[in-house]
Amino acid sequence: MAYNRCIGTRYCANNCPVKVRRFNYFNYNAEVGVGYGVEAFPSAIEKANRKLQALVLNPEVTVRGRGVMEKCTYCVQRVEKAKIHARKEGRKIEDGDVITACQAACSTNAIDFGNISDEESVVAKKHADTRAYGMLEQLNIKPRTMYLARVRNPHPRLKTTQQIEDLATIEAHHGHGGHGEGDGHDEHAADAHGEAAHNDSAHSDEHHGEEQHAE
Amino acid sequence: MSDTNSEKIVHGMMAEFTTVDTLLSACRRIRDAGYTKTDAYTPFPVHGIDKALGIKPTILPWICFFAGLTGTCIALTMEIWMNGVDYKYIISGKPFISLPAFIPVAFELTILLASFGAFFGMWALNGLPRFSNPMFTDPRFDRATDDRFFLYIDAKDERYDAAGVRSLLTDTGSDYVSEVLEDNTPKEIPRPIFVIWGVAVAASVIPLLCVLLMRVTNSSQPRFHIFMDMDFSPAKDAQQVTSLFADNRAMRPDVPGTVARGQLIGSLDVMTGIDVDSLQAMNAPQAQRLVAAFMQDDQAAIADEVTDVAKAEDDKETPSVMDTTPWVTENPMTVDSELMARGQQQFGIYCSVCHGMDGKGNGLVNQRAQEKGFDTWVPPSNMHQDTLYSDKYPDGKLFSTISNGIRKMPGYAGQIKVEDRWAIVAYVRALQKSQNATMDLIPEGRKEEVKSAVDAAQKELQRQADEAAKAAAAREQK
Amino acid sequence: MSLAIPNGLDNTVERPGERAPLVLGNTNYHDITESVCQVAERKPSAGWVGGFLVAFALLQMLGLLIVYLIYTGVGVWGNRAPIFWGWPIVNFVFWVGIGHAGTLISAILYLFRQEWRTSINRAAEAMTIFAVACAGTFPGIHVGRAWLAFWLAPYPSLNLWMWPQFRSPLLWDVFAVSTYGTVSLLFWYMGMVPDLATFRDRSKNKYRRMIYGLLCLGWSGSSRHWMRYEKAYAILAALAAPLVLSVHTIVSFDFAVSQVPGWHTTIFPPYFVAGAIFSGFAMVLTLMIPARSMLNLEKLITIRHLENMCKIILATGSLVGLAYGTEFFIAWYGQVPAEQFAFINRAFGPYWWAYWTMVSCNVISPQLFWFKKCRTTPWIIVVVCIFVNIGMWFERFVITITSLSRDYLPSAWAYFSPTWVDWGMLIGSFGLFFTLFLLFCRTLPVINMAEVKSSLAKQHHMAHAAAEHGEAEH
Amino acid sequence: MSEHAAPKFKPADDPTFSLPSSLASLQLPLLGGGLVALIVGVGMAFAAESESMPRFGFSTYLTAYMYVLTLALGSLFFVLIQHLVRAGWSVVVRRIAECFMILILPLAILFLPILFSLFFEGRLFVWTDPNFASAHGLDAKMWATKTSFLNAPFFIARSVLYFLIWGGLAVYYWRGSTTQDETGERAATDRMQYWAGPAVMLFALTTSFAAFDWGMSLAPMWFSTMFGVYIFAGAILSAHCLITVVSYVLQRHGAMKDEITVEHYHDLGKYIFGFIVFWTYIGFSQYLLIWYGNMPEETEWFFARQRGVFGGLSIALILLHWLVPFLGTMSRHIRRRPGLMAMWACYILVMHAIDIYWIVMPEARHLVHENIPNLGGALGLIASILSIVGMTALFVGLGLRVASGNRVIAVRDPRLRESIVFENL
Repeated sequence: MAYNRCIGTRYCANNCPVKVRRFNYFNYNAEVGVGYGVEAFPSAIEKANRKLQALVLNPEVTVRGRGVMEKCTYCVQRVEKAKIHARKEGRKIEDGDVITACQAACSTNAIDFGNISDEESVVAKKHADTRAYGMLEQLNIKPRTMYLARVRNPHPRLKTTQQIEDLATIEAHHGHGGHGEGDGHDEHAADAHGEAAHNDSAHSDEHHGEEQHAE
Repeated sequence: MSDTNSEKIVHGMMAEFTTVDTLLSACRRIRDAGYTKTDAYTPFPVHGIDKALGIKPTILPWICFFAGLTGTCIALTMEIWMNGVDYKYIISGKPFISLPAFIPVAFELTILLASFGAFFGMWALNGLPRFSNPMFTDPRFDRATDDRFFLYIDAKDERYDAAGVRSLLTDTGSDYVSEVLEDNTPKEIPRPIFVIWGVAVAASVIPLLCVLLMRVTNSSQPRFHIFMDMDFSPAKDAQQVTSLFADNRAMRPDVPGTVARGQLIGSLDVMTGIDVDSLQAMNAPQAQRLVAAFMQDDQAAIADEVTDVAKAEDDKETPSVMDTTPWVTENPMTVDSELMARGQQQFGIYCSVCHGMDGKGNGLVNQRAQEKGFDTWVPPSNMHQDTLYSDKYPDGKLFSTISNGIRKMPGYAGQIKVEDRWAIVAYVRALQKSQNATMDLIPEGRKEEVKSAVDAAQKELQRQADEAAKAAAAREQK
Repeated sequence: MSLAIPNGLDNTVERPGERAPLVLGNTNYHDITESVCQVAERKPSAGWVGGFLVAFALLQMLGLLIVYLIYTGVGVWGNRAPIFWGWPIVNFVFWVGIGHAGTLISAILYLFRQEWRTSINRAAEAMTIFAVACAGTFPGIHVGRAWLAFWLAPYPSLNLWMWPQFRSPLLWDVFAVSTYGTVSLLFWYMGMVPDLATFRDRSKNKYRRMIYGLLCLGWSGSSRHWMRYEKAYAILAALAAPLVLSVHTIVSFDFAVSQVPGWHTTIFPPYFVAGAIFSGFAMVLTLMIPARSMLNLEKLITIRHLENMCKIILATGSLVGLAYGTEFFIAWYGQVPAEQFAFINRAFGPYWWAYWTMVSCNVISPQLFWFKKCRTTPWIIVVVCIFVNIGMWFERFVITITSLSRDYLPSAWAYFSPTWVDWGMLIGSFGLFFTLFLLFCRTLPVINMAEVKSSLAKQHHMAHAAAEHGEAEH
Repeated sequence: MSEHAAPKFKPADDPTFSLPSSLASLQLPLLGGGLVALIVGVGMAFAAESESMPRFGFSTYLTAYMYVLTLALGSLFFVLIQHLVRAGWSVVVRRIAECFMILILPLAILFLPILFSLFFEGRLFVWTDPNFASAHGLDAKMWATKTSFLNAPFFIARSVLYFLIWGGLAVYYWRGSTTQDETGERAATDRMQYWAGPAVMLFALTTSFAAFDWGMSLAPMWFSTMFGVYIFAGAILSAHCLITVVSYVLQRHGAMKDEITVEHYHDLGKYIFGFIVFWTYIGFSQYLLIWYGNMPEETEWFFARQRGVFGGLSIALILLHWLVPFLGTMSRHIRRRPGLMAMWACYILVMHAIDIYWIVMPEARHLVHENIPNLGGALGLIASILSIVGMTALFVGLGLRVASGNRVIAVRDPRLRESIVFENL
């Protein structure tokens, strides 16, 4: 997502099957001297200039005005910071180096973030879990974010035949055999960008039927 | 008319016809007569006339073909270079050079350039635009675009001979034959046109110059921005105002129910000081309200609820000295020296200013208030009255008082962390004990030490008392 | 001239082996010139002035709304997540579709040697250009930062040094619509050059003469010029024919390359093209029928012309119906739940009213044209065509909005409601269209005189040949 | 206005209006030889079946069959559309199309082997295999819905319906046209024009569904709304080519020497050029949308055609079915040379056979993800060629048989005169 280049056709948002994108329909920051139109301007040229310089030197965040699409960046600034830190120490990035904002705010530790190309990382292990599934994976969209199916504990006598079958045949996590031409995501993965695993207990996932006793 | 004719250049001879068929037969005749520099002028394309006049086919299709080919090449080169070489951008898992996706633009550019080829090629081959044409001098020629057909033989033709041509044309059945003369309208272009042209050109350059100027100027001032876009950061700082939210605060308070990281300690009992399970059993709605208020993270509401809980008990049929609120009776923290130290520190910071370092209710604030004699001043409680001892005033109630305040005392939940409040409770208990301590409470190992310390203190007191007595005696002697 | 058909004869009946005349009345070349030129030369009628004022007022409204939109932000429309594309895109596709008829009549019917196109192609082409102008307005202002819309051009933005993304269908669209607009303009203008010369030669007024003289490039009617002109016209027609198909195809790609259920279906390109022709012809008829009686052009735009257009409307309407059916069938046959849901939702979901409006207007109403009576009665044609226009607008509404409002994740579903700005812009775009069209009627040749004369000549020639042949047989 | 010599209009019993005897005598060799070649070819195809191409035999037959069927259907559509638009230019060549259109009737009999394949579970259409769903891990409920459409009885019923409709249309237009040869009745033309509209609708519907049934359902989990149009595009293109070739051959043998002029070749050439573009347009759109959407259930079909020898064939189709004939027939000068046009038409007819082969044969592969379809070795290749050639010979022989009993031109069509004098702009 190149925010500076975005002119807001909203095509990406339309076609996003998981509808994660949101759009700045208006300028929500009109009154702080950075808005559109003259009323924002008069007193603040010098200040605005300083802010502009600050923006140039700010490697972390781009800020978006109206007419620009919004998207989760996986806290790219935190990822970058952690990478720089790891490089300084001459080591690879490790679990816990990057704590994304959502992860930090989540009181139930439902979110894990890390490097999926590192097989020892928590996310990689959770991705390999039988309960892991990607949202709308059948569309070949190769999602990086995985969810863990809800754990339920039906009485054996209340299980449906489907559940019994599924439990009998349950194996390692299945993805779609990659037979698309695209390999962009693989490159992303190699980039030590992280991967989130949501342990979303509220997400009821009926068709998976991989319920197991856990509690 | 004849005298003017002699002064002007004769371009050729034209004849007028009224039907297509007569025109065509006339064309064939003059073709067969060997004239080559001929042309016909018709209001619509007449089929077969190119053969009748011997007009050669045009090369226009080739121009179009090559123009179209150029379009394809430009488009593909542009796409491959831009997306495949110069600016590689991963999108929707497609390769950088995705030929299928490049086809539409290539197709459109092919058509566009081929169309330009056809359109402007036609202009070029026909020598258009050509605004001055000797044919136009004859007013009858105006009907060449309406319903008349004209045949023209150019004077440059090798066989041209005015009389012969005139008779040939009259022979073909034309009822009007006339010489085509040089246009006698003035050739100069009117001056105002040049002026307008010049002004227009000059004016059209101005915006370009402005843009250029803005691009090359070095200035510490920001460029003029019609649209601010993302040049300036709209991030808000703390303590700023915004009109976006009803409370005008730019910094948003926590979402209700938020518990800061590391602040979720144990259960609700720990957080309120009330044994919520017992309260649930006694007064379920009350308990639910308390929990709800707590989820809202609204200190005032919690305080109200807690006092309500306490009050509800007080208001019961017989006002009882005994508080029946199910307070937590035991400090949920592990009471050790560390906790004590923490409690002492926190007590020193927050409580001692009113209650005094020893808890007797005579802190600096109180002293000052007494000195000033404020009549609304309610003196802080003395921690050492027996109603505040743990048998009458359970730990939970004390915790609740610290958190939510009592009488003039404000709640300290906002300032002191939960753990620290419990630490204060523990410390206050220690303070209370310290006033009524007996030797039995001292651990064996330290009894001697304490005894000697007490003895030393008593000795010192004795010494001071003696000295004071001596001094008093001495004064009396004087 | 004696062979011309008396005025009022029904030229919708055609005996096999004889071609019915396309120009009625005891007409000669000069009559054609007169009847076409009088439209522009006489004083404007009260009806024209009134119509123009209304249209122009609506155009002003559109302009003001655009200013308001750009000043405030695209949130003034009803577009909300997940319906990121709302009415503006519906209007865009609607107008682009209408913009297909002119070039189609001019190019494809020309290539198929359908001579009846000659009386209607000019006005239809003009409509194409005006419709493309209306269409072009919407994507331009639709983007969040309209002032940066020029970034869509393959131009390296100076501060970012980036290129546009050629793998995006939206960029194809930019190229397709702009190429289409340009080529249609060339085609229209080129067809007009000889007629502009007629205007020039008839002008009494010096300035008129100068302006038309400049516009017609000094056209003289030379046979050499005509020969190259006709070649160029044929080539342009041959280029415009695939172009006109490609434009709506590419518009359909905007939808069909995505994974949105209800959008991603391979029938979209031909189906969009059929729909475009369908709506375009309906619009041409809607305007042409009142225009031909107001401008006294009944002899040139005859019932036969109308009937032929009705037949094309019937054919394309049925094709569109077939495509609706095929979509439903394949959605069921394909057994992809999301796809199935999308189609059931279209027909029976919250937008069922839009869907059934679309079906009844687009598929059912043109079926009236199976009856000759309906094909040859102007007011019935107008009524049906207005229904078709409404239906085609709803088709775009159905495709764009129902698919977006309910796609894969129910958590993201929403219902679209337009704002007053949406309404204003839709109405305002009609203002733009009619302003341009009314100006066109007053200033430019509304009928291709040269071609009509040419077809009259052919009509005479054929009648002549038939007469000779008849004599020979006797 | 014409510079041509005034055309001569010959009487209806002119000898050049019937099939030249040199061609009529080819009937038996073509029929016999074609039948033998077909039987041998299909026999070899069964022999060429292997682990990787288990459905080779019937698929080869289907390829050959679909090839001639599209020719007949294209001819039928040609006739219908000429009536629908009251075309004048095409009258001189319309009878040629009519002769091939009526072959729908014998083709109905040749369809029997395909129906026969339904009795062998999964030997042609894999959905006839009751174990298909479980073997490929498909959802049972979904498969049940699918087989409510794709099952033998319903399939047979639909096939019968298609042939009834096509046969009915073909017979109606054949009768109308040949009767007019005798009576010269103008009203016959009116009647045929009247029914052309509904006939085209019926044709569009049935062809679309026949394409779904006989082409698309070979890969039962794959679907593309455009598929019917794709088959139609190939059919109409090859029908124009067939008409061009046959016109040329007839003229070379003395029939219709003066009636079919260079103008008709020019016009046919324009249509051929146009339909090459149309075929490309449909094929490209179908590919692009599926390629871009990249959804597994759709890409599967192209994926099978992207690897191995079929990958090469796909590229070859783009270059040889589009680019080469596109450039080749672009020029007016080429289109106005009957010999050259006939050559290009032959070439495109070959390409169309490859196109059909490319559609059908990859589905004969063993349906596992890793399996790359192949040509069945030298034996398979020879078998395929023999079958297609044999079937085509049979088809042409039948056409000659039809033509020999009738005139090769609609002599009393009221628009014949217009057609003969017709000139391109």
